Amino acid sequence: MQSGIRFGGSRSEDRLLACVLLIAIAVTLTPVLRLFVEGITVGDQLSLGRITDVLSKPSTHSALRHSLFTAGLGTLVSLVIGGGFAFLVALTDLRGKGALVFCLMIPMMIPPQITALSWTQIMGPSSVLLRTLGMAPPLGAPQPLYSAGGIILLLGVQHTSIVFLTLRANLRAIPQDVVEAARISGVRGLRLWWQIVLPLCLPGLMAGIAITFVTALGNFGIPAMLGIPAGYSTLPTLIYQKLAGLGPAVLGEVAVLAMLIGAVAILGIVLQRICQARQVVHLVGAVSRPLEIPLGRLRLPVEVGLWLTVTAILVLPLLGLLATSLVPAYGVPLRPDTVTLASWQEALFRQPMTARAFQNSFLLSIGAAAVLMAICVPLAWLMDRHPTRLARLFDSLVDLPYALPGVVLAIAMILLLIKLPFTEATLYGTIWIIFLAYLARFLAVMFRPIQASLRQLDPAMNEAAQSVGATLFQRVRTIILPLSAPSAAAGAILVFLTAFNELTVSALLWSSGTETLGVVIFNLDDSGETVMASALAMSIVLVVVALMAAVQLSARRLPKGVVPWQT
Amino acid sequence: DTLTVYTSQPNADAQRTVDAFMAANPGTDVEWVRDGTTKLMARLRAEIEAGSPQPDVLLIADTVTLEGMAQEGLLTAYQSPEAAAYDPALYSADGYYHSTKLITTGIVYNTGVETAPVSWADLKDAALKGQIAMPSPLYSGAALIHLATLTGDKDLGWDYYNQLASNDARAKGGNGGTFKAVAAGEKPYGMVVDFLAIRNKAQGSPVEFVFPEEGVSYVTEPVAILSTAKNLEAAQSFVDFVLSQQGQDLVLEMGYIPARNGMGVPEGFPAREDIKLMAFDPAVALQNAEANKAKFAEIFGAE
Amino acid sequence: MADLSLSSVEKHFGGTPALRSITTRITDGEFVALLGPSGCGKSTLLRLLAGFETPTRGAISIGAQEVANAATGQSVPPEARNIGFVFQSYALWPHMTVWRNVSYPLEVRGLSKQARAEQTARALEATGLTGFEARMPSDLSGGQRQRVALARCLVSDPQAVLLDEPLANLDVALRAAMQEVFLDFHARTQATMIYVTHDQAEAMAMADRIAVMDQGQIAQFDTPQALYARPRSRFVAGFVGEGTVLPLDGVRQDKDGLVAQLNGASFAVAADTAQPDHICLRPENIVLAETGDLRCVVQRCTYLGGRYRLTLLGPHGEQLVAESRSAFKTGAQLGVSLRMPWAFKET
Amino acid sequence: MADLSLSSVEKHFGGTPALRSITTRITDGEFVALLGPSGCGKSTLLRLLAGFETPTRGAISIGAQEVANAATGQSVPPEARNIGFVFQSYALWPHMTVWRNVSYPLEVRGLSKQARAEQTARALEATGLTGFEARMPSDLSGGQRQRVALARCLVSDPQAVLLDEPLANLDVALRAAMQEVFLDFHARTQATMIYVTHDQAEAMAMADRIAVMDQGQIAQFDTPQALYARPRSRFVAGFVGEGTVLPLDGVRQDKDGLVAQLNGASFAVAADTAQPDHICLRPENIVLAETGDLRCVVQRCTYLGGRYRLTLLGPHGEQLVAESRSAFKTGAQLGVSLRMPWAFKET
Ligand SMILES: Nc1ncnc2c1ncn2[C@@H]1O[C@H](COP(=O)(O)OP(=O)(O)OP(=O)(O)O)[C@@H](O)[C@H]1O
Ligand SMILES: Nc1ncnc2c1ncn2[C@@H]1O[C@H](COP(=O)(O)OP(=O)(O)OP(=O)(O)O)[C@@H](O)[C@H]1O
Ligand SMILES: [Mg+2]
Ligand SMILES: [Mg+2]
Repeated sequence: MQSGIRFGGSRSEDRLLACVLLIAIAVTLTPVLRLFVEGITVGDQLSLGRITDVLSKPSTHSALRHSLFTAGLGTLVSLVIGGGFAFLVALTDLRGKGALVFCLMIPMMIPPQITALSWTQIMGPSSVLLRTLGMAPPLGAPQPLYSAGGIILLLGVQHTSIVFLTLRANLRAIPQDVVEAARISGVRGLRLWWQIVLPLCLPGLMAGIAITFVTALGNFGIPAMLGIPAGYSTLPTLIYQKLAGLGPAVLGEVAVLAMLIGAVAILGIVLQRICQARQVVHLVGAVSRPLEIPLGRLRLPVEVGLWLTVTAILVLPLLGLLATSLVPAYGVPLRPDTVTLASWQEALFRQPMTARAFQNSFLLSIGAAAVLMAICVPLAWLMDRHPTRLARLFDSLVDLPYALPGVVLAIAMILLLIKLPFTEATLYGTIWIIFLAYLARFLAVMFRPIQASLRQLDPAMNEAAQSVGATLFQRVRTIILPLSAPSAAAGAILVFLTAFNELTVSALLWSSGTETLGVVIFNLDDSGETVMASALAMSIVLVVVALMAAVQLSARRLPKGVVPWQT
Repeated sequence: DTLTVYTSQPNADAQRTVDAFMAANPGTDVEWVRDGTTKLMARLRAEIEAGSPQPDVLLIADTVTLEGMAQEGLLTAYQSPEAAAYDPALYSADGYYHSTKLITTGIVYNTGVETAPVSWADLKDAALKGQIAMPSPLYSGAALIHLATLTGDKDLGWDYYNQLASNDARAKGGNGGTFKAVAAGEKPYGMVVDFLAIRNKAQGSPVEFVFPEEGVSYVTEPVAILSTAKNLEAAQSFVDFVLSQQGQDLVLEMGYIPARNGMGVPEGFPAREDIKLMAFDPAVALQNAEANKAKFAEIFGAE
Repeated sequence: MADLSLSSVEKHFGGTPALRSITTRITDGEFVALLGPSGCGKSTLLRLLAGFETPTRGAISIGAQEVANAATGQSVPPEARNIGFVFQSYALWPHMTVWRNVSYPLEVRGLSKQARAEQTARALEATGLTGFEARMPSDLSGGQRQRVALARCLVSDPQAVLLDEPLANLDVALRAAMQEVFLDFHARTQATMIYVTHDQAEAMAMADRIAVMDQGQIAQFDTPQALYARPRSRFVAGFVGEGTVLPLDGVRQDKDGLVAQLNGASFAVAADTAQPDHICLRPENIVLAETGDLRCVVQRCTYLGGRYRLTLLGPHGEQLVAESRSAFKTGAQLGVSLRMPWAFKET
Repeated sequence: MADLSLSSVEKHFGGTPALRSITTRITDGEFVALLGPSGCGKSTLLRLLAGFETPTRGAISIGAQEVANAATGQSVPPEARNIGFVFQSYALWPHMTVWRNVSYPLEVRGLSKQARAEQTARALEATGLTGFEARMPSDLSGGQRQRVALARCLVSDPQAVLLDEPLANLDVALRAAMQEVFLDFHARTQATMIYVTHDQAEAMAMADRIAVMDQGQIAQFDTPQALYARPRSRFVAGFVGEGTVLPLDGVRQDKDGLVAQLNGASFAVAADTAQPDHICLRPENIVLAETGDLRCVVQRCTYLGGRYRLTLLGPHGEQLVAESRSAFKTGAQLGVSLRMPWAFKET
């Protein structure tokens, strides 16, 4: 086993590592720590009584089982779809890759509640689609999605883009000649993928799986929409149920349940680390071009298959969403005479909150992506070069704030930031508390893909820069950052998209003036304005698509491989 | 001079309430936060735990929650002069909270069905097996009160819930979800709060709302002042305002049944006299809350 | 049967030509070396043969099978060509140990475990890598990596082997040992071998024929002796064996053979045309003698181990390279006579 | 001032030693070549000097400054050492064009845009890369990549330059040109240069002194001539210049000098000890003559371009290497006499 310790580091690196690590720990782990304190104290006293109490309840056990089951299988679904897409798009001579990638990003952009909503709409008895096909189930027929299977399917679809984006960046780094060497040795077909390509992209794949699993574990929207009606509770919905209860004990119980989710997430990460321990693969002197394996006669069928999948996981729910946004009231069938843009108009132009929310969400998500990139690139690189004990500990805990349900993280942020120590000031009620919460929550999303790609980086790239006298800062900016740019971009896009319509964290942290898009959609939906909520959600999708198009226009000025849908 | 209000009123309603109050009390700025009762309470709990509760006034869904807070000593008593115009059942005798409107829970059904129910008892009909949806008391405060009210009724009682359970009624999620299930035809019958159904029906949703013969349960969107209120004076004038004739007219305009005596009802509702309210005591309901939830969970097999 | 034949093969990279109209044939079992300056297209030629690239124009056949044809666009994929390849960049699989890197081609061919172990061990031994089986490629020195790449190529028995500078990073002794390994392998399997190298001595020592490439074309394709002794162009004459090429003033036919004139001196030349216009001077054609025809000045004297190489400046500014057992000072005057240089007609 | 000195430097990789107790000193401005078999620790030594690795034991100083000390654990980072490095694997930055790769060191030093452009253009021209400025490294041939790495190293003026097989992938002509570039650079900047190569001719031609390494140790550190003519161990004698080492049966002092006995034959030897026990036979010590002392059989005859190398088998099984202008058949009988070989005492 290679220790990963390489020398040639310097004291400035040690100092920078300590500094960045402290920032990262302050940002991510203090809220979690605060929550932990809440879980183990009753009144002002330390007590494990609450923990044993909550952990011994059968409802906790079944929720834990359900969480593991749905998150695990949901990850598998994402892996199959997202992984399959990533391999085919990054490594073969498919046509129309850009469009495919473009479409694959969209599931991430729709808030999970809305995804669930649109799927239930197209699968239920009032489905416009099924009705026109004459396949609509009778009134009162059970909704097939209200089941564990439904949750798994939608979790899988929702998180496809995560696996796809993290893996794709990694696949691009595989040098052409290594695969050619295998082909000339007579390796063909699946074996090539299995024995050469897969091991080489394992870090990225593992990182993708880990984030997906953790995301699925903490997902509230989908199990809430599909599980609660089916009486199928997962840990996040159980927490929600606890919060709906009364009395002062609630927070403590919630903290314990949150810690349970955290424990499961850490377990997953550690497991991943053990599997990967021997797999430090440096792509020795990788200067060659990325791959393009010809698919031959399979190309057309594969293309058709991919587009059908895209239609199923993207176009159908979007159509459902669109249909809902165009009727005057929920449940009214969509017919030429019922079509109206009234709710679009109301949602976009009458409600003053909408414009504010667009602005807030935009600034928050761009800001979070930028700050996180600035933290994560040096952090991941330094942690790879100097795996100190603190760094390793941090590495196993980064995912915690991401795994906790958003509500819980929000509670932790309130507990932590409502009174800043030594001052009268408070961040509560300002946009900064949401921003800090986003930093805490999405650090893992940015960190993991970058970490995976830097693990593969040939150390000589950095050494060459050192030998010409480049300082640490110069090296990070001109060598490390551009070389990890595809993954960093993947991370940034993931952060941006998730933060842009994030709901569960900001739901508890917003106040008037600091609404986010997720909050506005939720409040509309919650007040019975489902139609307006759909219109707003749809307009978000359109805005993001427009943003992506804008990025596409400037793609030529960005480093190669940064824009995922640019091939 | 600012006043902070936490409310679970729908957005537009909350905005109107606040605007009207500010118009009536120039010089007082109102900061308000709107969210579902569950989230608001989670937020408030966290603030209390951290030692810095923000709001002065709460205007939230149900009396049971406020009764609990009153018992914990988190509320300030205020005997509003406007209380005289209200039925004593609608405010706390000590003045901890005052109801502002009546939101009843009745039966809703999809107009695509053949038989229209008229009473709670009709939902026991075996013909409706598997076609009923209702909110779960585990997730919704209103549903918990509904449960407490119906099980407290001597004719219905827990037997009624047992029968609903054996009729495969689905009791999951909140009012919104239940309504959608009915409107979408997935479960054509349901128990749901009145205004959701009546408003959507007015906009064309294929549903019909029924006030059952036995009467309806109700929640009252009470208003209360926190014991930590920083701006007590403004808080009291806010309470007076929502209870006043002017405030109650606003409630009516928004499409709810005002709590004040001698007010009309919004369009689409039967006359106030024809709405039969079932008996309900928040203190008892609070006391039985955990037991009721547990029993409910047992009967409906919710996990 | 692994005759390799190329007809009018061209390869362009985004417009710039890397290979221009190559037509040639390499017969089954031949050992061919490719020589040429950096960037002349050697690697590209090998990659075309292996099937990693498709020609922009022309066709390639292996044996009776046409494996690539630019006109029809059809191309047999590399994995179906049964060709061994040693990459200039090694292209080791970084996630496999040395042992697995070498045994993998056998695994792919479905050999039994025992056969695999035997052949792998033999290949590792032949390349001097015994003891390194468990290392990962990233923990090897440059030369060791190169040897792993060699072992990997030689472990199976392809019908043709393409080697791209396979010994560039090895020291003389190891080079010699590896050259033996190649020759043994060639003798044993009779595989066609194409060997890119920049080391002329290596090419001369091992190859049956040498193709000298220049700017995407084959300048001359001949046996080592012919190439050295009878270059057919200024480029080949200058590139192979440090020849100096000088234009002749004239030639005349004598009773003993051809006599050439250069700057007033006359000397006998070897040629196979009647009207050669250039001569190629190798160190062995230049004899240092006080009585020499040409008076030269020593420009540089470099030690080669046991002998010195002299760079001389002739009376008319021509640069000559000679060898000597003893050192000379820079600036020393020398007489030089020319002994039977090769004369050719530039085409 | 870039004296490099190492005292008792060792380097282990997870237990296995790559360098064992190296103590030596390279004076300012010297041009030193490192020779040695693959895997002997040459690259490791360079990496220690550059600061990419820290020694497991011992200390390294550059000038008056101690840059690494295993005892105190202190180490000056590479970027603060002002040492140029050419990597065996090139280590070009794949995301930068050729131009940017080369100009980057200047950019780091904060040169003005114009100065940068000038110096970069000059470095590219010296390495024959003009016209390739806009290419990405992945679109270059192997030798072109290597030249970019060279240009990148030479563009700035480091106090010491470490080169790890910088010419391994270049053809003879280009090698010669590049060697000139190095020598010019050395003459101009007076930087200390350490040059790892497997090409002995190159080492001999360029270096002031050559260090021959073996298994992590320096076996001999001497001028090229001394190394070739007076090796001090069997390893060096065998490794440098294809020497054959034979143990002597005995020596006696004659009036003209030392006379050695080997398998019944007697011959004069050169030595600087009174009791040598081995001789080193180079091709030039072996004279082919019908009347030779030793009867040998030709084992192999390889063409070297203009001359042949003969591998001979002596009467007692010893292998000798000789050179000849004409070819011999394998199995032919030859007489060989030995002319003044070097005799030494193995330490
Ligand atoms: N990271 C490492 N881990 C373990 N062993 C290593 C590592 N790097 C080098 N070695 C070993 O140390 C020894 C010296 O390596 P080094 O790279 O210095 O050799 P070298 O003299 O440069 O050889 P070459 O001429 O083949 O490049 C080799 O046996 C090599 O296998
Ligand atoms: N992908 C590419 N895009 C553009 N030009 C390329 C590409 N690959 C190679 N070339 C160019 O084609 C020419 C031939 O390249 P090739 O690699 O065949 O040279 P080579 O003879 O192997 O040289 P060397 O001895 O330096 O390895 C070079 O000028 C090179 O720059
Ligand atoms: Mg090449
Ligand atoms: Mg090396």
